[in-house]
Amino acid sequence: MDIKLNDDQLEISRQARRFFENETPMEYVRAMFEDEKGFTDEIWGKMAELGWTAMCIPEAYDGLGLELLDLAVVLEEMGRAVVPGPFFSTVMLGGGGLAEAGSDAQKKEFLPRLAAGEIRGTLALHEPDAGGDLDYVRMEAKAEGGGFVLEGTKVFVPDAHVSDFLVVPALAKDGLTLFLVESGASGLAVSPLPTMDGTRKLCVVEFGGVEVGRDAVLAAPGQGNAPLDRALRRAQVGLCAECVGGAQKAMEVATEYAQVRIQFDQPIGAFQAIKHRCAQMYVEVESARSILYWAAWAQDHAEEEAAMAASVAKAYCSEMFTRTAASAIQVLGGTGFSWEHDIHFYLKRAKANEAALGDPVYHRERIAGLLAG
Amino acid sequence: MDIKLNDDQLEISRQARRFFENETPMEYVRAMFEDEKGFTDEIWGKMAELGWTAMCIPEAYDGLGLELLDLAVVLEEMGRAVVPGPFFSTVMLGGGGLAEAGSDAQKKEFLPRLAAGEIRGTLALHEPDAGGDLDYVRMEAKAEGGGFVLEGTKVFVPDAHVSDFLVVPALAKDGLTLFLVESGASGLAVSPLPTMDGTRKLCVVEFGGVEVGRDAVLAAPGQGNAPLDRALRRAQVGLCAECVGGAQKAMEVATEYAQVRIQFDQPIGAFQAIKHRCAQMYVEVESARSILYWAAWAQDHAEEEAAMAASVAKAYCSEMFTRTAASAIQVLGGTGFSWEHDIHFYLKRAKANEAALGDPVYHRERIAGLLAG
Amino acid sequence: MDYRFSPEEEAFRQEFISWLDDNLPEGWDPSRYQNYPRDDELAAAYRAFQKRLFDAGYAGMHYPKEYGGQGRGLVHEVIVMQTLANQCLELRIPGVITFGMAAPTILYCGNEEQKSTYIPRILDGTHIWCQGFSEPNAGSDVVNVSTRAVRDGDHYIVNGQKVWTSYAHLADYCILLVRTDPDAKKHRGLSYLLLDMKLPGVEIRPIKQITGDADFNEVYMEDVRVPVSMRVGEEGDGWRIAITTLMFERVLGDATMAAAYERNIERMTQMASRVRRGGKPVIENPVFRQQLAQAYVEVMVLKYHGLRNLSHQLQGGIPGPEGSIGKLLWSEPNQRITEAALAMQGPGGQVMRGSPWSIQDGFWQYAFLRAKGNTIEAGTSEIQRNIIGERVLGLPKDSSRAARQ
Amino acid sequence: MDYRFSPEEEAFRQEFISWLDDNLPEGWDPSRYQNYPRDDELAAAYRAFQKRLFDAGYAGMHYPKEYGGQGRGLVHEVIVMQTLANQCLELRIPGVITFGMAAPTILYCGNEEQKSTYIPRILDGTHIWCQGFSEPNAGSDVVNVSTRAVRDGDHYIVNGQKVWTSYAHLADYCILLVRTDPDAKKHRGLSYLLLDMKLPGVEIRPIKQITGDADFNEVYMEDVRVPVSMRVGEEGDGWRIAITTLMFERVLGDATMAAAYERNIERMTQMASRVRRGGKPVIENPVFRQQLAQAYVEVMVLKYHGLRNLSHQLQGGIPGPEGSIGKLLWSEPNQRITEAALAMQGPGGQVMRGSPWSIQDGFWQYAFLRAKGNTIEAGTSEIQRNIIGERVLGLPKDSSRAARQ
Repeated sequence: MDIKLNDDQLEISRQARRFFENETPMEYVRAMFEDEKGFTDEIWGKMAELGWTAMCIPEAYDGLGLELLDLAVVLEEMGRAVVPGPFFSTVMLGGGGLAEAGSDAQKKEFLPRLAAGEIRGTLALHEPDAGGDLDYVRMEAKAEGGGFVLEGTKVFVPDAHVSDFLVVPALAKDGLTLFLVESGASGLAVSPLPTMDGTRKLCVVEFGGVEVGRDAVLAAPGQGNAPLDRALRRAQVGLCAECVGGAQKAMEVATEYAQVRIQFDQPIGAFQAIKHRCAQMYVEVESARSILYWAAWAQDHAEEEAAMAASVAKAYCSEMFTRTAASAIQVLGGTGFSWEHDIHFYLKRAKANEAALGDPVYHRERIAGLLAG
Repeated sequence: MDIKLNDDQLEISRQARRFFENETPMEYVRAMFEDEKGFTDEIWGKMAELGWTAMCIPEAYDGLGLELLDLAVVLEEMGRAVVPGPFFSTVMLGGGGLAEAGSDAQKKEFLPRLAAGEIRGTLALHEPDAGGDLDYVRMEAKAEGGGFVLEGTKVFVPDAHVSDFLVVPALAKDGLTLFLVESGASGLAVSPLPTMDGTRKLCVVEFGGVEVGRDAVLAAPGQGNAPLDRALRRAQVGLCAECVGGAQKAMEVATEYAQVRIQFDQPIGAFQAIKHRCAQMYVEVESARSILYWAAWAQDHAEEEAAMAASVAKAYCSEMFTRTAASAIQVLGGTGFSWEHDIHFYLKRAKANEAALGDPVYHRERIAGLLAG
Repeated sequence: MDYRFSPEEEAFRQEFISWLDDNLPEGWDPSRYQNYPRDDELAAAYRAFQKRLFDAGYAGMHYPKEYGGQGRGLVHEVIVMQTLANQCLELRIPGVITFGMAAPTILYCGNEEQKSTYIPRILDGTHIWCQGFSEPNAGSDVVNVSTRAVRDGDHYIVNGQKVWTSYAHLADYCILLVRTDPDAKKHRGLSYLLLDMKLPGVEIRPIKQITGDADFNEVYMEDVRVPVSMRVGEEGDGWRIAITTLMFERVLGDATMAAAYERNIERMTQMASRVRRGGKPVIENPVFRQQLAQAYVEVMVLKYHGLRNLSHQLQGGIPGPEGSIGKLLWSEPNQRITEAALAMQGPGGQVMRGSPWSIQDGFWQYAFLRAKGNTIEAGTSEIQRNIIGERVLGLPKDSSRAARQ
Repeated sequence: MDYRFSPEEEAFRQEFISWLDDNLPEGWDPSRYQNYPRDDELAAAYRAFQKRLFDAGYAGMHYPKEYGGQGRGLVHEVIVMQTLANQCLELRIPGVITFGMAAPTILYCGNEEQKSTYIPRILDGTHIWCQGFSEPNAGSDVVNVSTRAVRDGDHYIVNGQKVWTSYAHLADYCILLVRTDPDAKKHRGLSYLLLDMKLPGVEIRPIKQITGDADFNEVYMEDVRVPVSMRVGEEGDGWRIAITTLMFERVLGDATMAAAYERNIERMTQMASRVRRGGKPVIENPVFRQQLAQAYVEVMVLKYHGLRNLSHQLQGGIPGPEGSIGKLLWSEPNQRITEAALAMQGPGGQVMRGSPWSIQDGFWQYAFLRAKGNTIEAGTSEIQRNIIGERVLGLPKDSSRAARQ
């Protein structure tokens, strides 16, 4: 038993924190929040240079072959700094989907470029009637000629506007199938949505009879569930890492404010209403971190508990982040309600993460299903 | 608009409080909590003498013809003093069922004696597979000869062991039907259950082929739903009155303790953790009282909102009582956890009231149904 | 006990509802949560609509006729307020401080000249007022006011800074709490002024909130000369005026919120019938049905607790510190209700207004963010619980605050 | 990172599980929540079972061999504790104070004679210990001890009263916090004694709890003569000893609770499959599925947070005030979990043990009531949050408590 970050992970963490402090300060976040594209090529390039886009890609495809936990360490720091941009989508959704479902040839074609930061990808999963339910996929993939025709609408697709390819679950005759659709495909229309959290853009992707060849099939027809599920679980854990990092920062900001803000001639942190609120944030952030480590470890090392761990983590960490960010606003008072203070970016990211990749109600239902056997 | 107790109601309230302080002090409650029967004939007689058993019975049947709100005032005081015994069952369940569903002849036969305190009745509604769902009635009433045969089991029947009659919902060929079964009926077996709240005994009632005549039919076959629903709504509101009274007392006990208990050289009520807890109890008790008054008034004066009001009140007041009693225990600390202190009787009554007559999940589902139209 | 309006009151209500049907501004669209996204348009619409109410005899129902009011009772005022909150809350927003604080303070504590000058112009929509109480170091510790007013002949010279001054950029006047005696104990040295926002030395800077809007402002005052005639009450009497007059109007505020929230429950029910989850309307999902019902329960608590308080006051009862309950009953539930609404929408809850994919024009997204201020503004939840704990339940102050008295 | 036991540890765990299968007391019924409703029977069963553990080499895994322990690591202790908590928690209950507080205090702070006398007799089940810290006026304010110990030659004369002394009526010895110097500042005048419960002048009165059981007691001491040799550490050192030694054992307590709660989730899942609502198993109801899942989530938080702490300590980390998290993570969730279990049962949740209509032998009814003490005993939730706020996050003490220091 050895439940702590190892020296390499601690170094990755320190490096990431330094990088985000220097390269993506809040001025950058604010600019990108309003920016249509949502990131700069410069920052993207530097992140790729540091090897972060390559971390979880197998060495056979020019990746670093590291574990999810190593990546989670970076994502925790990204959450702490509410870093904007398509890193999560590319690495966890597009890259993750491809890595789990692709054939060797497909991986050879895409993963090395993804590892190098040359291309970006995402996952087009949600359909308009799905709501928070991740299992609802109804878009049809009609077999035609040697390939398939995709017709329908996917919504809330992260960063599709800057992606080079989409992993697209759809129903073929034999069942759930994953397709790789390149963004130049004819009949594909991507339009960004005005969302609450401007640091991770969501798009509507319309498939107006998009024709794809046999080689675009990632998982064989009817075989899409297992790899999709694995990719989603890893992505859910990745999102939890962001949540823990973001909540940690929110807690620190609130606690520091409670130490310096004077009301009634003493720091407000001396009042139990504030003190106990801060203590509760600490309890929950540390709890979430404990769950996160387990869930990240389980994806790589304990397949039998990986699904449960991912859902427990997603249900707990995402709600915890929302509670902590909201609680920080209450401690900060009027200051926390202003746009000028940074805390609202955390609340918005928290709500986005809560809703993404299966909401808490979905994951609790999943947990109950696993318990009920 | 005139939302306050009138002078008569205030006088009823004062009188009830005096009575319970003098006649049913906590020593009485403690004795009856352990007692098999659960009350003394002496107290029962005095309560009947005060006219409380007659309050909501129409004057035509020797009652006082008062409104539910008048009775609620007494029930609030009964809740405040966690008065044990079958008053609630007799007045709200047995009496209520009879008053709503009975024919003039049936009412003439039973209500005057009930008003005088000479007989007691209850409602045998719950079936073993119903859980917190009030609408689940499956016991069959087979037509045989001129009458019916009842076969099956009813559970969690309040005070059946000391009741002279039971109102029994069962399914006849035409639908839900209410029967009046006298406790001497052949084939009827009543056995008390060991329950958490010893101040309101619950029983299992087994119907081993109980034969009843046509004259035992309260609501005509298939016509049972409406009167049962009306009786239940009134009873739910009655239970809310108990909850408000009980929670009021729990709040007062906690607040008084917070004023005198010294820790760290000051009354614990000076600490915000305790002060804000007491404040929250006050907020919720007063809120519940406001809802209670509306719900009680609506049963007599606003049929169009009576069902909604009863469910809103039952969902809110019963959970509020549980929260308040538990919160009082936390303020009282170890003292509150001891049998010697009276507060635990309030927690136990709160849980009993929460579960009785449709639990909060049931009532919220009902509210949603009314909203969804 | 009776929850119904009297026949006369009910007739008045019906009359007002049908008047309102015909008199909402041209192009008013009840399905939009904002008909006037721009503040200046909203202020203009407010003024015009208030004038229309005034002309029709619906402005200031419970204000004396001599100041332009209708000389009716509080019930009639509640009827108007609730109906407006239910039908066109947006149009009332610029008047929240004007009617909730400025007008009652002037009416109950102002002198004859102040009353006859300002109340008619409030009622007819001419003037919008804002409130200058909060300062950077006077948040929950409201009496910690450091804006100074120094007497200079028949003027005060005012210097200082106020924050969270809602609609200051639209306002004509400001009710201002200032320190006239720096040596007196904290709350004793305060006075209450009426400030003309157009005076030289008044500078307004908007504060953008987490919603992206800028409803609030910082107000800087540099050597602003306010005539002594603009002081309400005596010098040093500012704190008493600030806290007491408000209590009488609180029932109106609670009733307004309850009416607005009832409307929101209808909105939520419609939304849950349209939005789908797993292919089925959310309203068919038992988990979210519980949340919808709980939201409704909390609104009913606000409504019926508010009515009970109103009735108490109608019968001559004096509102006291227990009024803090009302603040808690509209602020905290609103956070829970808007959270529940977003939860029902799943990832669709991320979409703000302005897209074909927006749900109900982005109402709940705005409401969710805005609600985060509810437990902070107008006295934080912590302060309300202090008030209830100490002034209603009689629990002792903590020793640090006790030592200040 | 690795959450697995090493192959050697896992082998030990399997070995212990199969040993336990063969060595539970005769007639042990895992479906009952109480095999020994009578305290004296429970104490006897505890002693016998502890002796069996001792004889088999499973007692005191991480205690030195010289005092009868096994000289293994904390992991082995955790393995034993968790397995026992999962299989037969009831049999461990009389030993909670004995192993959680008395033994580690004696081991880390006792002198050689104390260690060699008492630890072996704890490990082999001969002695049960109780704890005398709380007093009527020393609840959350733990240092407010007024039980006096006055030196008289080589004895202390002890006078005073302790409350909430769990299992005092079954205990042979008591760890006792007494005031030896009434003039020193509150926490400095305390000393730590080992009290033989059979000494003349010790009187025990049971305290019945809300569950109806009497696991706790008041202990009255009148002129009790305690040899000075029974003092642990120096005079005046009592407070330091009381708070520091406990922290090292806390990870064991958290691990035990997590194992017990995991068992409870299994119990809840079974219950929800059997109990019906509206004719259908509760487990098919989406609303209660959410509650079951949430209960599981909270247990996983306790489990994995506990393991992380344990791992930290295994690697030489020093446990600190952040250990207060563990207390909050087992006490507050247990209240929510037992509430949820009762909710699933509807009105059937009213039935206590002892009836054919009891659900799971009344386990949840007892557990619900007992859980109300969880946020009070062993430091209230309020005290835990003070500790975290002040000692972990560095927030200032409130001025009244700060003034005492």
